[in-house]
Amino acid sequence: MIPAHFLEAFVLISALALLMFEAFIPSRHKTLIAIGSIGVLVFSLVLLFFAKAPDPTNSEMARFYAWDASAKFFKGFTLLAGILTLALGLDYRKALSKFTANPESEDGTGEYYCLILLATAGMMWMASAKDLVSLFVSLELSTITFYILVAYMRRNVGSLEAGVKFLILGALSTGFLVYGISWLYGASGSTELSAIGASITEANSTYLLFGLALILVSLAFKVGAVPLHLWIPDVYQGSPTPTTSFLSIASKASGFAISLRVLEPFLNSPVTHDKTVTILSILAGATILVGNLAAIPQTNFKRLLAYSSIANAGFILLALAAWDKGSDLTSAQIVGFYLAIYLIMTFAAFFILSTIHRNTGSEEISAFEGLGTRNPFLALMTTVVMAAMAGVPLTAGFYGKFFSFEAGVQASLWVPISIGFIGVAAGFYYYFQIIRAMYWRKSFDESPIKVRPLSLYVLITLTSLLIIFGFFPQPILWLLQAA
Amino acid sequence: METLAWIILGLPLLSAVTIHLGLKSSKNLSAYLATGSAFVTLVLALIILMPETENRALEWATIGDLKIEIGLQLDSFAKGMMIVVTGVGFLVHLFSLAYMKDDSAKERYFCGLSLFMFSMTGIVMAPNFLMMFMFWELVGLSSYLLIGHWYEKDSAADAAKKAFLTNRIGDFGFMIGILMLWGITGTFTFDGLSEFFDGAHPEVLVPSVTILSISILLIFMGAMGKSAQAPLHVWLPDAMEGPTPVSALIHAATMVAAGVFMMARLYTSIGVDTIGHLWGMNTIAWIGGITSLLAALMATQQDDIKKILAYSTLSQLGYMVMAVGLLDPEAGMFHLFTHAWFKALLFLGSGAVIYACHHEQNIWKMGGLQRKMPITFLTFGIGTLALCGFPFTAGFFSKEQILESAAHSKQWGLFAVAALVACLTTFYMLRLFFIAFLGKNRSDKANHAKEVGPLMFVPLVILAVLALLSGYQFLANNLSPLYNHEGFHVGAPFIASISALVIGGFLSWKLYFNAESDPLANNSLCKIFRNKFYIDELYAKIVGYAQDTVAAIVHFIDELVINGLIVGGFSRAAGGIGRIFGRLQSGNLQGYAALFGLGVILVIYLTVFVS
Amino acid sequence: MASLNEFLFVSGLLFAVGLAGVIVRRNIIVIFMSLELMLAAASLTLVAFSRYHVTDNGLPDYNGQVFVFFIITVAAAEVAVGLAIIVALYRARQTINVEDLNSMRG
Amino acid sequence: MSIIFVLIPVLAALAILCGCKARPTALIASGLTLFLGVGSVFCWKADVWSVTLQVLSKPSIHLAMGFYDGMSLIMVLLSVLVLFTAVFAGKAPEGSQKLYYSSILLIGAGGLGAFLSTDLFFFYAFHELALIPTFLMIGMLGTGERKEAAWKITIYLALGSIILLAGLIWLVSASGSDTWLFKDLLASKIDPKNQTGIAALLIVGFGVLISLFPFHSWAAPAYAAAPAPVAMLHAGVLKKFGLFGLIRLYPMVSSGMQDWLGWLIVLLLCNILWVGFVTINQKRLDMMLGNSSVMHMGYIFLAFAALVQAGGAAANPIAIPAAVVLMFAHGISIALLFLLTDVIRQRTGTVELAELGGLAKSAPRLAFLFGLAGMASIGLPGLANFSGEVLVFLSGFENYKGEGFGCVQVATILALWGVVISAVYILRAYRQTFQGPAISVTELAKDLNLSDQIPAIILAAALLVVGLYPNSLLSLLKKPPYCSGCDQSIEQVDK
Repeated sequence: MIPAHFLEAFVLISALALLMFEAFIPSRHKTLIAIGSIGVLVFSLVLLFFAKAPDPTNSEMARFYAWDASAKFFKGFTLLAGILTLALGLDYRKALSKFTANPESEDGTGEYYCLILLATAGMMWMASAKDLVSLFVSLELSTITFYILVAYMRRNVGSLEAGVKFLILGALSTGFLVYGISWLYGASGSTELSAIGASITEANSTYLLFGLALILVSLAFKVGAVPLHLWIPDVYQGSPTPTTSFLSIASKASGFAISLRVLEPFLNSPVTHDKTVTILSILAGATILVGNLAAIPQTNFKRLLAYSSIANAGFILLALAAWDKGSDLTSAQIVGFYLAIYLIMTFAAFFILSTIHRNTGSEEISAFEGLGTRNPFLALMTTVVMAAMAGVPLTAGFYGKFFSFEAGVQASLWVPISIGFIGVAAGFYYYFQIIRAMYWRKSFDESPIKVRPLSLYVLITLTSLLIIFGFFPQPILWLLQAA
Repeated sequence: METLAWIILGLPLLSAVTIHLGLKSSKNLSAYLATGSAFVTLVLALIILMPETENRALEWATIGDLKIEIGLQLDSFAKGMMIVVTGVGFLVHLFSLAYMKDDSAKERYFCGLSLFMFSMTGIVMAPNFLMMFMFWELVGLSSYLLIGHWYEKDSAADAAKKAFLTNRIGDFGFMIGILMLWGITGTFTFDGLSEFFDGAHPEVLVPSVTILSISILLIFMGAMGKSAQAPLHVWLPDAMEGPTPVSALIHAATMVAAGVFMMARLYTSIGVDTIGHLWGMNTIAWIGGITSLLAALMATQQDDIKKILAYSTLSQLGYMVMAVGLLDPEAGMFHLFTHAWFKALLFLGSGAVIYACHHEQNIWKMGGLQRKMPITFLTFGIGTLALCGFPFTAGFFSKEQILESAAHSKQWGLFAVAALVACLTTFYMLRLFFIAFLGKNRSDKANHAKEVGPLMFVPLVILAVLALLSGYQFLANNLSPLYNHEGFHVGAPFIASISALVIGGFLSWKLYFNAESDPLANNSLCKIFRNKFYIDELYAKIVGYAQDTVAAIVHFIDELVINGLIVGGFSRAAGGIGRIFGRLQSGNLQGYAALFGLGVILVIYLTVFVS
Repeated sequence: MASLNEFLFVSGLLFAVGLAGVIVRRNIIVIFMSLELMLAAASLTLVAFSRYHVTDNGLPDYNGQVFVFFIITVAAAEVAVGLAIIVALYRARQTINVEDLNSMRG
Repeated sequence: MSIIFVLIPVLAALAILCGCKARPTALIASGLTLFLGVGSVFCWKADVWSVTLQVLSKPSIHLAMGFYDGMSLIMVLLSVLVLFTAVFAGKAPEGSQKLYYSSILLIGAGGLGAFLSTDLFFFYAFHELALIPTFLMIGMLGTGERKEAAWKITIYLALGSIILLAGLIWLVSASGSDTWLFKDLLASKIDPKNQTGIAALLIVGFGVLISLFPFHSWAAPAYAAAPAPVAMLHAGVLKKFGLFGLIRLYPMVSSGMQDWLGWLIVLLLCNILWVGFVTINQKRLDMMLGNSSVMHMGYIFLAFAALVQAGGAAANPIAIPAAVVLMFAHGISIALLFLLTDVIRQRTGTVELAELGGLAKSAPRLAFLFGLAGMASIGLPGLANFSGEVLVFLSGFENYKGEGFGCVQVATILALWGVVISAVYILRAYRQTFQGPAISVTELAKDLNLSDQIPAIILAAALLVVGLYPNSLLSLLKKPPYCSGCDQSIEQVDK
């Protein structure tokens, strides 16, 4: 048994070490870095099951570092996301090298894998952050790494544009975060979240709520909640696909992980509960509405996935807004459940996207045309994935929305739920557009679409998981409850 | 014995199914099979006529206390009616063997006949209203099939459709009536009804006599459909598009009489006295009276031999309904009984004429057939006399009873109508007879006509005998479904009927004996008669406007408002709002920052200041 | 000595100025400076709260002041990465005007 | 082990996708389910046929299947009959064999799964399984305005199901039941003040799926555009899901439903009369049948309204059996009609009524079977629909004692006019299509071949059996429920 925070340290040190090695590895062997990185993450994932809480006598660590079911879950989540991102990166390296230092070689790809490790370490830490200081530092570790990951293809205008947009808006949100933290600190006299929760009274609630609102801005930015979602479509579209997937899955998940920690004291306090629920349900409703409706006219699949990620954030926010009113799962569990499934299906979607991109050179929905004949098996898997994203029952994708709605109904949040109806119906429309393109339409180019072995295995695993969890979701709950 | 009854019911069905499934290729065999089954049923019907039999039933649908049964009500009423059905049925089968000899779809025709025999048997022996309703619909089906036998002809196909739909309208009321009566009395069976009412005054039994009366009137609506009473009479003349033997069997003798039969069944079950206490029962008699009058007037100006007979059937059905409405179901049923024979005779006779004249139906193109077709001439003549109510023919006795009951119940209006109709009947029947059979040949077809073969004339002869004799007590007592012998006496009815006969006969002789063309053709009143009071046109307009226009409007609203505006509006709105959100996504970083700032203000406002 | 409220007012003003700068300026470098201004405002708030929040032993609560160090460090890292990206952008596009960055929209 | 009803078609669909010969595999699989379905009618033993696996502990959801009661059995029988005939009658276009047959099997599996589920969650979930294959098949292999129709049906059904889902969640949470199993749910009580809202959501949610007015406009275009097997399965089987659900859940929200009785009656009358008029005005055979299937849903709703008004199966024991018999009958008859319409389309290349005529001459068997199915759908005695309709009308008058009319009686009377309406359009269609002089497109049309005839005859036989002897179906309803004491409604029927 090792103390849990050693895991972050291990990942961080490995990242730095690999970064160092990278300089000495010849261009054609850069994939070794990726494989090494995967190894590090897999090893950490294994270690995670043997980790224990930091020594409580070590008060300086125990104060900043939480080790509970949620921390464990989100660490595992991040690690898994990191592994899959690396796997996606491996198959994406052609495109990556095309837009970096030397298009003919893989010179520029090595750092990319290491940066993923760094971001992973940051997000793992976020899962355990229970003090505003550690929250801020870990958040920035991952965010700053993401600035680089987004702008990584430095000869690609889209990637750079996305990088700059993300940089400016991300820094803006950081400004709100620290300003909010300073107000929370000022009003409660502490940076520790549990202490802040304990200090809530009628007298200081206004100041605390002001601080919370500012932090919420930053959190909403992180998870892509309306009205702070504006960066998402552009950044997702412009980034290298593995970055996009990492951003939309791991970054969003850790955003929710810290949201849970930050919001928990406010939602549990009777003084601030109602106001927090109000703002959360407003955010949820707006996010569902905008995410789903704006996705309808999209023609670019990557951008569509960006809007879909906004929409999904809305459904998760709905579960948060229905804070622990449900009789079955706690909101934290629902968030975890939702994200776990979201991970599976979104990664599957990105693997599909990357495969299509490699074969056709396009990320438009029209690139899917004729897939039903060009590669029936891939088309079938895409169908399952799209069905899951649309929330068709008997795929895992259904459960997330189901639990959110369940919590919402039990908390009587009728307005966001009604918006949710519209959202789901719209979701059927735009996800099924992919299915329509694959089967209804004929493509001019009838050449078969090839799937790389690695992508294929990952895709088969992910789609099978979608179906298996569709019938038997209990394992995810086991993971969530394993405290 | 009840096994025999089940055989009567089942045999025709078996025959129909066998023909349909197995004997498509051998047309003659199917014809013989159907005729054979009709003969066997006739024999069986005669066998079970006398002995006492008990009723047995099969549970058709059972839910808790509700039991819907398929059973056989083997009382003398049903058995008598069975004689009519199987008797006429068998003779028509026999006649058809010759008449339909060369038809290309003979097997379909005989299959339809067998199906009809099955359905009609079911109606007659049904012990409850639901079973009767089922078979009621089934005779409708077989009538539909047989009218539309020559479905390649547009007119036949349309007539079949019209018949079915008009009957459906009647059945709409019928079903409501059955449901209401079931609600009121808790039973469907006729035995149950007579038990429930038991001759008592209805006020002590049911919460509302008015509702009970309405339910009876609604049930009568079924009879209006089936027995073609005004205003649902329009289908019957068109139904003559079917082969003539079918007209004889279904649209003259049996099926159309089912309405009268059913009403008589109802009246006798509930009890005539109880019915007498109900409200609005005169309506039934008046509907019968009006129908018979209208139909008789229309009949005076028809040229098609079958059409004349069809209107005459309508008119006679009106007579029967009037009798039932006058609370004298016995008279109605007796007239049904006699009418079945002589009307079947007339139709088959006309069939023989049509057959001989190579499917010429216009009486003005016949003439002089008495020499060419003596047997047909003779038998047709007997039928005509019987229909006109010539003394001591069958029709005379039954018509007498109806007039008697009108007089008895002091319904002088109806009595006058009945007398007028009797007069008109004589008039148009003699017109037909004079033009078609007497005088000289007015066309080649008539010129080349020759007497039909024995398969055809034997049924005619048998029917002619029955047309003469069936009114007498010795036959009627045993065979007629309901027969209430009243001693003959000279009274108002007798005088009325004799004078009607004389006046009608005289007028007809005056106008049509040896006439070359219709002297009344240009009379404007007669034009109205000829055009059936324009009722068909009126209905076509009503259906056109009421049904089709409403349908078109509703469809339009459905498409435009529900589908186009509401649904389409929502989906367009969703897409439009999506595009507006997309427009916010301007791609401009400063725009994002500004919206970011706006979002911050909103979040702060909503968090801190709104609860 | 100025009151806490005055500090807060000044820092709030600073924050607002920074935000306004981000929104209205077109040059990315200037925008970036405005962002740093916002962080500075937050730091000032923290210090002010820290100074006015006296703990049981009579000393200010230093937690807030320590936090400022973290903010400064993070800001430095952010600037390093940010400037690198801006330089790369300039090399690719020959512009650092935000209005030119609109290839993706809708 | 009733789960094999679902497994067989699903596995067969997978096998087809993995390369097994499409048609034979599909035929064998659907034939096997048919055999099992008919077999289970004869050896009813509820516990042998049930399975319960917990798949989620919080909320407690079970993959639970089995014949909950006779109603499930009848609906399963309907599903296997239609599934088999749909597969048999299916004619896949060249090159789409795999997708075609596997989609049919999946749609069938969805229906079977829903009717067999004894857990509310999977009851709901299985129904949705059919959504994607339906979407694919209509959009890809349909005719006419297939794309628009496919979108419409998909969005409508998705929206309907999500509203329904909200209702179901509310229902379960308000009931306080520990699990989503029917037996636990039906044993629990719901506070009447919650019931109104729940009932509204259920009516709208299920209503969309059943094409209750005014949510009906998806049905006709979709059925018209769909390939025959999809139209058969959807109109015949899946559409019954909503009614099945309403009847199943009714005891939990009986007072809530009563609050909406007026609306329910107005809407069902609109279904019958309004849509009836729309149907009369159709110019195409397939659109007409699609609309007629919408219209006939009204009658089943009428039985439901009678049940609601009476306040329970005890007070109106006829209503549920009536609805079930009519569901079965309508499912079979509409499937047969769609099957034959497809044959007409293939033989003549058109389903425009104005372009057809005299088909009976060249295709007498087709004419006969179409006539039979048409007559069934207008409620001719001796055919299954009559048995259902007459029971529905009886249920409407069950508690009528001869005073003034209640709303259900008025509804029944108005609904009876629908019988006239349906006769108008079916006869008009039959007249236009089969009668009259033959024209060029119909003159040389070939009659039914064996692969059309066998499924058509199976369906026709089912119509005849139930029509001639409805007790054959009603006796199944009296089978004891899956667990004694858990379903009041069925037990009372039994007594």
